[in-house]
Amino acid sequence: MNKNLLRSAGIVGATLMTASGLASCGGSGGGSAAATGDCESGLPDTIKIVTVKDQTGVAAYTGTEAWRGIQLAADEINSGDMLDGSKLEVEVKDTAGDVQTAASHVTQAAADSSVSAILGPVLSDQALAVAPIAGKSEVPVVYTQAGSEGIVDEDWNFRATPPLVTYYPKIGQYLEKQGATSVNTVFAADIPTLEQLSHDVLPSVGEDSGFQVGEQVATQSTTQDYAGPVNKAIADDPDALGLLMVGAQISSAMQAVIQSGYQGEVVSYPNAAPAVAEIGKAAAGVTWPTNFDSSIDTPEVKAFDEAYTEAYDGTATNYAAEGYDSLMWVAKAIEEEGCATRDAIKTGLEKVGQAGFTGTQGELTFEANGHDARSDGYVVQWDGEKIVVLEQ
Amino acid sequence: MLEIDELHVSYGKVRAVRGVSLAARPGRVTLVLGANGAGKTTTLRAVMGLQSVDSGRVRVDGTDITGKDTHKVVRAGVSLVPEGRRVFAPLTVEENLLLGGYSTSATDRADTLQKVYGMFPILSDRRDGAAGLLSGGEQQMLAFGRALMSRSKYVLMDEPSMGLAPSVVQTVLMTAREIADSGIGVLMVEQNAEAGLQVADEVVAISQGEVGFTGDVAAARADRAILRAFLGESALSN
Amino acid sequence: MQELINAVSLGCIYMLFAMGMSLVWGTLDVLNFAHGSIFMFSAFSGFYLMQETGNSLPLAALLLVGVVVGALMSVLAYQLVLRPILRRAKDKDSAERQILIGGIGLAGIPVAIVQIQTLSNPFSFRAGSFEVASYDFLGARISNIQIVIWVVGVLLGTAVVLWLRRSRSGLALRSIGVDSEVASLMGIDQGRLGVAAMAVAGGMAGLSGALLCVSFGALTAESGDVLLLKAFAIIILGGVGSMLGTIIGAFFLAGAETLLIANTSGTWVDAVSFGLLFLVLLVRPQGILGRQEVRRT
Amino acid sequence: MSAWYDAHLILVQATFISFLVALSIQFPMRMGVFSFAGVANYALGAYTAAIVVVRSDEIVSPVVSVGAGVLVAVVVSLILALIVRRLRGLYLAMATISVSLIVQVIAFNGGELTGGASGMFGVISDLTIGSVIVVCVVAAGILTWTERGTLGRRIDAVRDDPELAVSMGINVNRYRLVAFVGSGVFGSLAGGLEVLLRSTISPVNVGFSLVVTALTIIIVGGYRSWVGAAIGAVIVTWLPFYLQAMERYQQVIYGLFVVVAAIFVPGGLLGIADQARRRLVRRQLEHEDQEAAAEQDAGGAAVVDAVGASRKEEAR
Repeated sequence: MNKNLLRSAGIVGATLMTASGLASCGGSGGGSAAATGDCESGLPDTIKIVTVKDQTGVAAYTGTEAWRGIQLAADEINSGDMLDGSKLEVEVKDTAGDVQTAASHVTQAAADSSVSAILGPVLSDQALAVAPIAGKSEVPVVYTQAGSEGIVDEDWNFRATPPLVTYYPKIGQYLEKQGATSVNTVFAADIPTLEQLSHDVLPSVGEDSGFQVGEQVATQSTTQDYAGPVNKAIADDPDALGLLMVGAQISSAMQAVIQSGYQGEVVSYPNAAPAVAEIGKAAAGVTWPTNFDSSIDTPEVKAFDEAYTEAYDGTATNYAAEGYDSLMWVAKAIEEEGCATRDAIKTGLEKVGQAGFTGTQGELTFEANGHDARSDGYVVQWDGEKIVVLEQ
Repeated sequence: MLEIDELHVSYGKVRAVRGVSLAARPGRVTLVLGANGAGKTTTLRAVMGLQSVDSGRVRVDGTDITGKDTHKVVRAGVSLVPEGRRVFAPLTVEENLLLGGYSTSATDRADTLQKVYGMFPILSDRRDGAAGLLSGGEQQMLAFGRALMSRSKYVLMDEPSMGLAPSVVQTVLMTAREIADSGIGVLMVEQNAEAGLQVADEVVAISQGEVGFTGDVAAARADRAILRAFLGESALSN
Repeated sequence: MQELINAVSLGCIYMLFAMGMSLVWGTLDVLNFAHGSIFMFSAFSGFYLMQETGNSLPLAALLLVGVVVGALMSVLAYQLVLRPILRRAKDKDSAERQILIGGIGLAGIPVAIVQIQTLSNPFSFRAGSFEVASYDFLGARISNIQIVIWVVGVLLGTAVVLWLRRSRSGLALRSIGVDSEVASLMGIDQGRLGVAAMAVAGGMAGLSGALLCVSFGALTAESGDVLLLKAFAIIILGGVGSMLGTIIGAFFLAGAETLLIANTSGTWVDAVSFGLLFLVLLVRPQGILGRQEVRRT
Repeated sequence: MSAWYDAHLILVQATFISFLVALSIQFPMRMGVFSFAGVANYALGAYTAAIVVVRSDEIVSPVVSVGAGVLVAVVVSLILALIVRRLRGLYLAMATISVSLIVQVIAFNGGELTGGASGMFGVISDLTIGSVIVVCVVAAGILTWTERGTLGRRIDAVRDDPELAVSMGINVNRYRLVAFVGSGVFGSLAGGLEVLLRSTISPVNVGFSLVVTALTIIIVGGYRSWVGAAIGAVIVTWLPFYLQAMERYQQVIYGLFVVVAAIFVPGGLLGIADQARRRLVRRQLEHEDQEAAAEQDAGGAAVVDAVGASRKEEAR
């Protein structure tokens, strides 16, 4: 029961931390990863990729969407014969929102010499537990979401989602355009990314965009009634209000904002999408920066959204897009090296990363020696019925 | 008549009551004697449905109540004044009495309440006080009153004098006699055999879960074994 | 003023949730860990019904669904799990332990089902025909749903207190709380009364679930768990077995939390509510209005 | 075997750690102390060990870092035992849950020292699973000693009937103190070892979920002996893993499993084994009893027997 609740604190998937250079944890064992054949004989008939993502539990939505995107990518790669007659075989393992289960699945996949690469979990706490295992067992792991800095510091770890804090500054242009000079926030203080957004990112964005961040009301993942915090945050009637919390909390905070009669701008972050949709009309005007939206007008997004709609009904989500890009990255790496050993995939991922590529998330560039994705992002707004793109 | 016929009861593998038969009749006090662990309390609990029965029958005026749920036994006209009185300490005296009349109609309840207050004026005086603040003897009166409130035809009493000051024991047992005289059948388990014999009509002696003696008070007083067992050696020399 | 309005609303919410739990804890000795998931699942049932039928149900209908589902789940939990545990337990300690763990197991089931259904996304009654609106009131803002919560809170709070104090069945329930065996010797059918009490408790959980789903904008599968821990604090604060104590405890905690959020950083809220609970336990273990052992020897 | 071991290393580690966590609540429970302070001790052990490792410039031996955690937890446990000495039953349970949650909030708000919401990372050590197993075996050995003989009976008396225990000359308060200290040792060992194995700790790891897990282990396995905790730890760690085959419904099935255990297996799985053994012994005793009873029936009046029986009782 509460297991899930307390873990939902990690749902944002982006944990920022100070320490880096994690060493492997204790315990013996951890096989070498040489057993997937050699490169002399070219690509094998099938290349096995294991996906370890939440299919149930608190992050089920994120995990299942990512898995949808991965399946779409696999279909496209296999039917388009992108890998020269070789087929990708993807399978999924459910972490059920549990760190230990995630670590356990990755350990198992790493021990299975037929597995060429792993698509890693979406939650930061899971990814942090997995990263040292990947490094020790020398198996490439590509994450989506999971925005912690420490994860890709470890060799063998890659991330296909640009961390939220790297494209969040985009919101500054929007606020500047709206003439906002004062911004207050309500944020979940026990979620590192959101704390970082409120305390560091927004204030530094404000320096460039001409606004000041004033009152920052800290709440917890256990806060349910937002009337108090919101009232405190709008007490000096700021031009804009930042709502930075998770899941149903965004709905509750939005509800409190509506009840309070506050008329200024409301900005949030990509997790707001489902919550804002639940509130509907009353939430019209909430704005946030994102790395993907199905209404963005590029050939990659259009093609992906069509394929998604055909397969699953409904419009493509950012999590699905990230999943798609992550497997595409792996396929490009295999293509680049003409080889599907773990070593080759790692080298390929780095090369493809250093060169950058255009995916469903737009132009992706990579930092940390080609390990970590970056994008400029877009600004989107909920108009009461659907999400519209303001800045492309 | 409340009849207990060849009753067998066991706790797990321990057979506490082995074929006990006895009866209580309206207007009479049946005294049940027996040492600790003889199975007296178990018999009463089994009658009330607080303890499951292995075999045997319990009948109230011909109606079989064996193994019925406790609240149904109460509705059939049998109530129990439990060992140690067990009044609802935090509730008021009146609330305790009203609970006693839980299964009767509202008008009956009001009538009986007045009768009980008439019988026990002390309860009337303390009606709004917490039952737990009464003295031991007063609590015993409350327990009696509570049982009377149910308008039962048969009242089982488990050690009514236990833990009371010697001066109060007499009053309590006389009250039991008065209850019987009002037409109710009383089945009383009592450690204080001498005091019990003074108010009883019939005597049943139980040992190790079996009935050893059944008869009227005079017969019991004449039985040397009973006297030795329950009244001590001194009773024999009289 | 605004703080006062917020505190009273929060207090009503805590009260509605905690009263049902307090009722069955104080009388049937059932510390129902599944109370939070009953709360959540009742609201979810309203949401589900609305989705399946494509209907925009009015608020009253949603509240009714909440009450019915909550009462039903609560009774089922009692009959299928909690009562068998109580009946089989050989002493009070082991009964407490088994009830605790049985409730934890039970609680997980609706949460898991809703997680599967919603993929852990929030759910809400936005399709309902009820629009949240707010008004200026003595220089502060008050919304229509807050008013509904106040009214329901006052009515139900009074009703439950009066029921326990004045009615025959209420008296019987209290007697079960004191000594359940002797209560049955009074002719009280504990099975039926227990079911009634569980139904009332579940109905109140369901009602508060539906109300909060409107008031908070949305709930998630895990929403009940937070309230469950707060309800523990509230009941112990007020004293197990005292309904009035629970009500006072609810407003006390709501007031303390609102003050804390208004005046300090919100990150210590939980520490303060549980710190308070801890202190109360040390100084006055029976709670503010707890049943004291009244006994003379 | 080795391939299997490599693949399941995490679960093997988790089993031993869960065993220690469960002991931190089971040990006091055996003495009739319903305390969840074990979870607070876990947090203290884990954070102390992490802070010692991360803040020191040199490589710290696990003995020092985990030992520091144990020391802190034991001191806190002693103070706590004194503060809550009047509380019993569910009240004690709630008070100690409060303490655990307060410790969690402190970890959240600990700033630099505890790493705040992010927690601590890079807790590097050369601890191996072998050492963890040794700790568990030693713990089991000590507990076996407390479960047997006079000491075992005394502990049972303190739990089942504290008043009787006092009248037998047992210092119940001292046993309660030991219960808290034991909880401190086991809890902080679990926390300290876990943080060194996993290299990270954050406030989410030390919350109410740990209370639920530990309690489930004890109830499913059985609370009367460390063997129950061991059985429970194995089941609670491995069952969800094998339930993966059930895919989406694993949590539902897990919930049902716990419910069924709570209703039908009040003594835990260990209790079932115990019951079977006792039934066997009882059958033998009964046989002897019946023979004895037959002899008794042969002589004297039943009433006189009753007197004899009551005299015997008095003599006891």
